[in-house]
Amino acid sequence: MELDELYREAILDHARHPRNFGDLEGCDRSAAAKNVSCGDAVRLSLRISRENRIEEIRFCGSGCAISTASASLLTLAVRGKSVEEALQLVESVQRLLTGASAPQDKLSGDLAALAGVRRFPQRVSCAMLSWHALEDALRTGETNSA
Amino acid sequence: MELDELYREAILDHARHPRNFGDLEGCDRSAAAKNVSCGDAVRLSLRISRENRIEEIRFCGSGCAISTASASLLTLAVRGKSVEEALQLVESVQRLLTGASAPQDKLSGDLAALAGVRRFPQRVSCAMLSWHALEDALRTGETNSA
Amino acid sequence: MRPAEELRTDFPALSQTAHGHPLAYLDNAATTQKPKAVLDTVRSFYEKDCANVHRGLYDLSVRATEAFESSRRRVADFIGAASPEEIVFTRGTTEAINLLAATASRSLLQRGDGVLLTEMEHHANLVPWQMLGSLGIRLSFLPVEDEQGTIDWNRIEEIAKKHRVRLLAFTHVSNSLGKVNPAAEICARARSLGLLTLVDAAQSAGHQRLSVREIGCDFLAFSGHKMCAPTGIGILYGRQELLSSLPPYQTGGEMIAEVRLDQSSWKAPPHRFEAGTPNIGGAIGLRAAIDYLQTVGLDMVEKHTSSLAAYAASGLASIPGIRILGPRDHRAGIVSFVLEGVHAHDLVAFLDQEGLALRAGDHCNQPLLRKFGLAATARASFYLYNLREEVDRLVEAVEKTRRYFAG
Amino acid sequence: MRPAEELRTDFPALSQTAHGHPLAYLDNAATTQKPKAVLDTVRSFYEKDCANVHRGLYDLSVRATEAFESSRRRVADFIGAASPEEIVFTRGTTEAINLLAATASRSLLQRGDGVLLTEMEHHANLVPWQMLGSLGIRLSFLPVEDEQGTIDWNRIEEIAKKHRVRLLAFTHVSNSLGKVNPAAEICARARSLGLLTLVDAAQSAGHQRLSVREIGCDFLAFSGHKMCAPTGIGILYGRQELLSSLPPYQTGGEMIAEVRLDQSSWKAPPHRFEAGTPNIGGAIGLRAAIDYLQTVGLDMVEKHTSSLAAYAASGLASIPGIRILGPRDHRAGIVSFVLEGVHAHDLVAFLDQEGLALRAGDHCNQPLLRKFGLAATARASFYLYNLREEVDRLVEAVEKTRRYFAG
Ligand SMILES: Cc1ncc(COP(=O)(O)O)c(C=O)c1O
Ligand SMILES: Cc1ncc(COP(=O)(O)O)c(C=O)c1O
Repeated sequence: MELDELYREAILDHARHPRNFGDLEGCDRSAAAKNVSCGDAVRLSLRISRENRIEEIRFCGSGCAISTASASLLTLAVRGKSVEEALQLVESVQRLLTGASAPQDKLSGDLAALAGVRRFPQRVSCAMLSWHALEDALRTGETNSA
Repeated sequence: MELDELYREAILDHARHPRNFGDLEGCDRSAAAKNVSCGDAVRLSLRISRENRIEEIRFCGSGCAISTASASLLTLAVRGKSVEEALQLVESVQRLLTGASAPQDKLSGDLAALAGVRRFPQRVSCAMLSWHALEDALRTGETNSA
Repeated sequence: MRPAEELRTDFPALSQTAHGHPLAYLDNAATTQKPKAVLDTVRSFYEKDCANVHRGLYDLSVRATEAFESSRRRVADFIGAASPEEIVFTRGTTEAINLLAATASRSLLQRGDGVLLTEMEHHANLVPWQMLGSLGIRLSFLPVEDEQGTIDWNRIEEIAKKHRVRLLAFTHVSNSLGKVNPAAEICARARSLGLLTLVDAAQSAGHQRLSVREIGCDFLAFSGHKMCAPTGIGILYGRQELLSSLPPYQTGGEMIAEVRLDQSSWKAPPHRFEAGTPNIGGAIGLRAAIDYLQTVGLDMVEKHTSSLAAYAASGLASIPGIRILGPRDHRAGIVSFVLEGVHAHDLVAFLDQEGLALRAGDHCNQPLLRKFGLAATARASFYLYNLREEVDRLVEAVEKTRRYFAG
Repeated sequence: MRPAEELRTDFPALSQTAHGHPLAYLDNAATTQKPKAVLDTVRSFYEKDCANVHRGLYDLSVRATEAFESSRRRVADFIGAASPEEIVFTRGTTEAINLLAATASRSLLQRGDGVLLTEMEHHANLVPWQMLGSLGIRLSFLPVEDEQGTIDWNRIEEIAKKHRVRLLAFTHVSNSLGKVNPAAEICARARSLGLLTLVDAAQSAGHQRLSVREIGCDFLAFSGHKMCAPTGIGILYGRQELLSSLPPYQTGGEMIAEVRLDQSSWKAPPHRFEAGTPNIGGAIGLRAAIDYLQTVGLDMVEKHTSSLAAYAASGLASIPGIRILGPRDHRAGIVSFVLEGVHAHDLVAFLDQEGLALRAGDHCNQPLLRKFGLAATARASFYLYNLREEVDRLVEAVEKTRRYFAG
């Protein structure tokens, strides 16, 4: 796979037109993550329902196309999911990108576009940035205004 | 030159039977030198006449055969010399042992035995130890009870 | 100088391909490639003369010690030091500056004294000084006035007086801007004010002629790996009387005169600062690197790299949306740039696909980039083996990437 | 194990002659020779994958980073660490202990706390702790009771209570006596008293199997160059929660999270402790050395070297006027001795003439030798490639020298 194929799919679109970009006023939880080696930063803010479902989620920050697109895709993928489902998804993404799961394992929908990142190990930390923040926000289980 | 030739000459004799070994009671000057890389130590004590001649000199300390023999030879060589002559001799010995002077330059008498040390660079500091102490004692020009 | 086309053949790593293209290695400010002569010398040391130094009385160890100490003499000669005793071997520039900061803070610098830096310092010449804050030693900064890297050195006097500055530490060549600071002029000014000086020569050593005598600095540091030597070796130069006034840094074997259970005494410099077994192979590699560079000719290296950088800057300038940092003229072999709408990481990832190895990031210059409103730039940095055609490929690939992202 | 005769051929330096005799390299406690496999691996890194680590996004740099970090994983595996994050690369044992002493004195150790050492420590595990005296941290010592190196480890409790000891730092194998200290037993005892432990494994790593899990220590240090790796690389192991509690040591690039002009924040271990460009080639060489040693088999290395040492001790014992230091049995591959009437320097100088490379001196153990009334000993130290016939040559040459000096 060449790099431009990776970008050509959903990535470039989401990088140029990130979905759910901004801060969520009156969020229940938030978490920030920073890639110290490149300076990319992302912050997620979430609203969680009484039934423990992600009702609303937004991200902001600055980063490369991969990290921006990944965060944008994340917001679409986890909205409506239960906290538990979302945490499972974090793990699937992590396993897929780091090559811990078999290559034929697929992510569904637009998220599938992230799979190509596994071919570019130096970019995995870009793609994982927002997912780490999500895990953080969901696990700490309390309002985190970092 | 093999090492045993070096030792065979005056060195072994002086190492076994060091001349002027001991402390000089009521000395005018003294100086100590230590080879930090091997722990060898020597102390010289001297009596200097009004005419600035070395009347009496003794050494003590512990060290290898080369450093002991060199100190013993030193005491014989400088007794009766003026301070200036002795300092010149220190320089000649230094130049000879470090290869700064031509190999055909010779030291006179028993001292000639030291010349072989130049073939064993790792032992030059052993041979020079007492000469450094002598220079120190003569240059500082005052009683040094180090 | 032998032409770069020919010099390249001395560097085994340069003959490889990357993503189907000939590798164009343009990250020399991070580390340079190593010529065969250096690799051969190090290997031959390990194959023939390998022993610990300063210890043994047997032949092998005498040869190892002689090789190691002759490297020190070679470095002294290379930078015009007054004697080999002025050269302390370290892991690199970072350790050299840490050594100086830690020991000076216990001798040359007093509580209440100031250290003056510039805003363009590499983290290696900033953070070690920050650490002295707990000892009451304060930092002040010469501002960088624009993206060209202009500093008003006239302000030294005013700042020095206001902040009781005792030491001025500055980079000779900025690793992100390619700006060359007038070291001799700066040191003369500092000396007239009674300040001590440290020159961070990480980006200038092995890239131009360098003489501590001409510069007139008190201390200077550089890394071997940025000038053809292996990793893990570098030096701190210090004027002899100053080095002698510094207490030890790391302690252990080789640096002590006498050890008792309750206290110890130290050897004279440079060994006072070299505790434990040093990087002997590294020092020998550094000597071989100096030999290599002097055969090539340092004036020619300087001319070649700065002319490549100027060529690159002018080529890149023609690309829409490009923003180039650093001086318009008299630029060292370094060109940092950003492309509007394309994050530096995406940009260099695309350049990598064309076989062009560039670095993207903050180049350990966070405060400076933050001042310019940037988190990262792409940086091309050149060395004696780079070619004009590599620059052409770079400019073309940046333009291609721009078009790709512009959609 | 392949027989030593065959293993020797892996080491290019061993095929040379010295003063007309085949070189018998018997100074392995100072540094070991390097096998071809290690030299090849390092060279191939520089020829193919040379780039700076943790920085670049291009292929070469990804490979360099992966090679460097895989070395860390290999070391973690080699000593049974729980994770690679517990391994900090240093120049060697000396730097590792300096790093720990300097950072622990700002975190784990408080004014008034004590550090307990033994009287047989190498200067590297003594002087860095002495330096903490100015911070009000006091040293106490487990006495060495005799020339065999006996230590009464039962006394830990009494001394620890009396001197408010917080950390026990001891050598696994004494580099002058060849004494092997029962590390697991000592650490268990220390742990039960709530003490932290540091094991100086400079003489045991690469000479026997080594597991921090089995030993149960908190920290451990060793040098690569004493186990087939190049000079300039070593490690500090620390339990993750302890490493995380330590502040940085050297500062600069690579170890910071965020830098502002006035302050900075740090990365997590191990990178927090690795400021600047590390010795990348050295780390890769260390990995290759571990690979080599594991192929040979560490149990076999231990058996071979200690049986050579026992053979040497019994052979030397037959020489009139000889005095052999160290334990009568369970001796590591090290034999220190003195010969009545012949200074150790003269002795090894004569041995050198027979092609036997031994070290004479205080072996960075001044306080211990002083206790025995000695300034220097001659020391033969063995490694996997030494031969019984080299021991025979040694015994013969010592006897010959004795006769020469006896006149
Ligand atoms: C200007 C400058 N100073 C210091 C350093 C640090 O050098 P090293 O990482 O070799 O210690 C560098 C290299 O990155 C540099 O460019
Ligand atoms: C027991 C012991 N500790 C520490 C050291 C110091 O090792 P290095 O010089 O590699 O830092 C040595 C080696 O001389 C040693 O034998």
